[in-house]
Amino acid sequence: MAYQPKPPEGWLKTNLKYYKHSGSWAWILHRITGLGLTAYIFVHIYALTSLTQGPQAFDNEMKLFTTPVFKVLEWLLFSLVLYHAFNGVRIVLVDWASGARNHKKILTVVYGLGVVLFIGMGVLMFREPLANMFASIR
Amino acid sequence: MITHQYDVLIVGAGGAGLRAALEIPEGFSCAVLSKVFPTRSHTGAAQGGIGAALGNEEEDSWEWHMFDTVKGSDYLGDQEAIEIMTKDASRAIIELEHMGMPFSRTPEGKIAQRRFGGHTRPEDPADPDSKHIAVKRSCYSADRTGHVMLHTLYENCIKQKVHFFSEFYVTELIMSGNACAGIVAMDIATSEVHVFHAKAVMLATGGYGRVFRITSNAHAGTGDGFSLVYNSGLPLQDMEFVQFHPTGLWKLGILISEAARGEGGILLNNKGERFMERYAPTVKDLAPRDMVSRAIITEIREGRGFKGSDGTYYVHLDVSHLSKEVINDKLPEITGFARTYLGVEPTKEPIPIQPTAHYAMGGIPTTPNAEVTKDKKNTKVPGLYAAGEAACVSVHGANRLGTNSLLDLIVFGRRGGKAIAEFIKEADFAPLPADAAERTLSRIDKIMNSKGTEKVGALRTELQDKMMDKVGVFRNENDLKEMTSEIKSLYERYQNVAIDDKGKIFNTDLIEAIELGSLLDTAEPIIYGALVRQESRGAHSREDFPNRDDKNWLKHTLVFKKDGTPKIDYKPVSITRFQPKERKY
Amino acid sequence: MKVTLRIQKYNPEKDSEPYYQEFVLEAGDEKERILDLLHQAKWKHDGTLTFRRSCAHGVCGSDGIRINGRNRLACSTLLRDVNYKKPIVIEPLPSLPIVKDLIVDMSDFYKKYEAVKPYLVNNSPPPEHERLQSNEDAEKLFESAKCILCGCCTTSCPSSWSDENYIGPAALLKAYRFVFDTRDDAADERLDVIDTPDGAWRCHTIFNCVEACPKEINITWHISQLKKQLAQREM
Amino acid sequence: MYKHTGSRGSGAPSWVLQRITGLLLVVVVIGHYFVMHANPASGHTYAAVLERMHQPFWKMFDLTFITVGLWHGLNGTWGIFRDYKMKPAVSLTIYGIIILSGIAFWVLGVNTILSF
Repeated sequence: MAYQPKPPEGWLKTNLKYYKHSGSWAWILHRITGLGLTAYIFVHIYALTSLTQGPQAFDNEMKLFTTPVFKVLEWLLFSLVLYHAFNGVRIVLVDWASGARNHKKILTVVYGLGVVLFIGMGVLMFREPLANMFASIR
Repeated sequence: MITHQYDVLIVGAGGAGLRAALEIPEGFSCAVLSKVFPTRSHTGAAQGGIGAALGNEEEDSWEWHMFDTVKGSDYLGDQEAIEIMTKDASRAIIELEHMGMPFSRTPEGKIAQRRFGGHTRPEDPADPDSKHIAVKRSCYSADRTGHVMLHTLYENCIKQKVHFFSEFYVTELIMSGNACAGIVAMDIATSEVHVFHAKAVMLATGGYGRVFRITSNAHAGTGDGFSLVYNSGLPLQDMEFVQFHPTGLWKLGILISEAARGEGGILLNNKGERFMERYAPTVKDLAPRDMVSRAIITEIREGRGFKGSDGTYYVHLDVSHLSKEVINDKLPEITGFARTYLGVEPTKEPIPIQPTAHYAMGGIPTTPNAEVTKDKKNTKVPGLYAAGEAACVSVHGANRLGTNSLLDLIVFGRRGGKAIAEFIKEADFAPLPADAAERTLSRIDKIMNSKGTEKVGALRTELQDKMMDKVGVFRNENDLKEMTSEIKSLYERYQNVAIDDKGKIFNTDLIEAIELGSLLDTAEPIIYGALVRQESRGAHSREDFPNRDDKNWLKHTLVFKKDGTPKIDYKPVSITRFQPKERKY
Repeated sequence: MKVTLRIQKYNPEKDSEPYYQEFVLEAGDEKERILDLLHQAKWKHDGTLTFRRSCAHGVCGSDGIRINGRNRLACSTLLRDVNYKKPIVIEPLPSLPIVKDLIVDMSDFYKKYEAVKPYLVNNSPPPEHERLQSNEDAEKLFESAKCILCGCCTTSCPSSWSDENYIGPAALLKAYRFVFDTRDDAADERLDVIDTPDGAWRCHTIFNCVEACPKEINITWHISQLKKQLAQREM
Repeated sequence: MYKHTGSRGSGAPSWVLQRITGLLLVVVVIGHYFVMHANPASGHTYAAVLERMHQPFWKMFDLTFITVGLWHGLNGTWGIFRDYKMKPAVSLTIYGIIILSGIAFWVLGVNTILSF
């Protein structure tokens, strides 16, 4: 050819520039949460190897993990779990149950259910400090 | 400049061109040129269906189909050709189905058919004078029949490994003595000029709707094929017959199929009157296309139209009284257009519509084997073929029936392909003139280097406006005479056209400038044909000659260009089975 | 009413990089098509502005472009579909080489379409009449047969952006059109073509194609049917 | 330029497994979270963990979790990497890292569980 067409922009730039609807966000979040959770499994498995080193080692470690900061982090981690799990169910519905016809509605359920369970888990995890807080208000 | 040699060259990749390409046998080289990618061709815009007396839904016969077509043509159609087409219709449809076209089906799994304007059967077949009632003859695929047909044909071309030159724009026919020796074309992507030397050339270049301001046709419908032939000194036939579809979306011309009226939609003027009651008391809004178009223009002229934001006028097509199910299930595409383009909600408000230039009944005269002829005695031009809307066989005469256009494409596209296949077995390449590309090169050069003052867009708009106003639904001698001098002056001004884009890569500015030449070359024979034909027949309506005149005008017009000026000749109509009668519905 | 189009331009004969040019145009009302505005820019301001178009009502599929970062047809997008109070950004379809201005080289797109054998294959001799097919079976094909090959879907897909070999939603949709045609005998060959990492499995149900499709085809649904078919064949 | 590569059957099994393991994990992970937090001690004291680890059900539960979780996570990760064009050497390296780390951490985890 007598001329050179301009090669397209790279994938990252295109991703950043292109219009995003709820489905594109769902995909982006699914990837990020998936990578995050995979990384966490590694950490989790490694951390629990202290079990083999006897009660002392494990309980010492747990002191760190039961500090308020870590508890909050663990709670936030649950939001990744919930999102990835329910959006995963959405993907299965899309792939296997014609969910493609109303994937946006399913996505609303994903977020709704996620928020409810996230709050539920918060109450479960922080029931003692919450109870104390309410008691002090009274 | 690049020279190619092919046994067969097909110009245009719509229904007719693709169907013809499928007939070229293995062992012969064949190339299809198109100025757009094949599936962008305008065949894809057809909605309603293809007519064939399959009899899948109720009793039907090709003879009834033939009668309807002859009558619809206002007896100007050649009956020999119409017989061939209607007889071959069923086979052609079955063949499309075998090629994979996805048709809608009957409960038994056969191709489904529905009613369409002008297609009838005798209520009592035993009685020769029986009343004719509507028949289900249109084979369809939802409301996208043309689209799936075009795609099916293209798919089969891929299967047969047909060679395509996409986005190549044909600028000239190469004539060698009496015969056609090939074509000159420009590769739009690079502006390179290519010479294609061929034994046989088929022109399947489609229509010319863009000669008019309001048209249902694509921007690509610039009448390039007519221009090629006209500039080679060959005649164009019956060019005065331009079908105006009554219901185009206001301003845009996008087609609202007559199915909208078939389902019960009505036309209203600015007084809220159902004005068709006055023009066609019995069939009212379902009168033939030409009649309804005339009625709408009359209403507007007499001050009963609506004035739009841009100063142009329209009337209303109202379907809001129909049930939501009818609108959404039976008219989805159409109502979708109204919603998308005019922001009108057809379930609640009327749709602004106006007549829109829709179809060219006339064109390049051919035999029923798609061989181009050059005079009243039907002398053939060796090596030159034409099919589809570009050609005038003539099966549509003065007015085309709905569903017959797609049928025309596949029947005569195939016959042309078969004729070419026979021809190339015997024929040799006609010698290629040494200066074959000269005219094209100098023409491109002239436009590219012009320092003129005329702009393509402005000149084209002027042509389209004038054609719409003076050579539109109604014509009269004064307007047409005025137009003959107008077109002369437009030609002169065209010589002074200059473009902004001086580059070689994808120069659409240059293409549009050449296309404007095609539009002028098409407008001229339309004007001259309309001027000489002193009668009203089918789509050609002369205010000064309101009646059909079989004594003087039951004949085809031929317009030639000789020494730069149009010359007229006439050709007899083939009448085999049905004698002309008054056309009443 | 004045509107501004901010159009990406690129002339390979002159420019090393694409750039943006603003056109201030006169629009009648908010029902004006973007295509009409492009025409106005070309015919009244800058004849070098280059784009494809033909039918101008969403049937031929020529004028797929990116409007405000989103793939659409210029002829089916009206001013009121976008925010016209701000400059409207017009760019060529992403992830295909730019030939000039808004025109992209679609040859790769067509090659992918051809790769799925987009034609009916039936090895038994044709009967005298049509091959019978129930209306339900026929209608299963209609949505996929609506495709106009505009390229909006394939070039909107993030999987296409990162993998030029991904066959893409348009070709997969075409594969569906024939794999699920009861008259077709070559489903297996087509499934072979798409049963690869660059085939159907590259679809991650992002739904960008469905958002982009001007004919409102749910392409992802069609791909999901193909994936199920592939999985069943494998098991 | 588009080139057809790959061979038949290069995706279905992992696609189906990814979904089945995913559905399993929805139950397992969320269940795990609730079990761990319903009683604050259960996950965070050696004694509680020890008691649970002696029950075959929970042993199996944890073994399943580790196996399925690692496979699902790493198969997904590989799926993401595979979307982007890489030189064959890079792609092979990443694949190797994913497989080896997967095996290593599975052994580590299984070792922890089975040491009770």
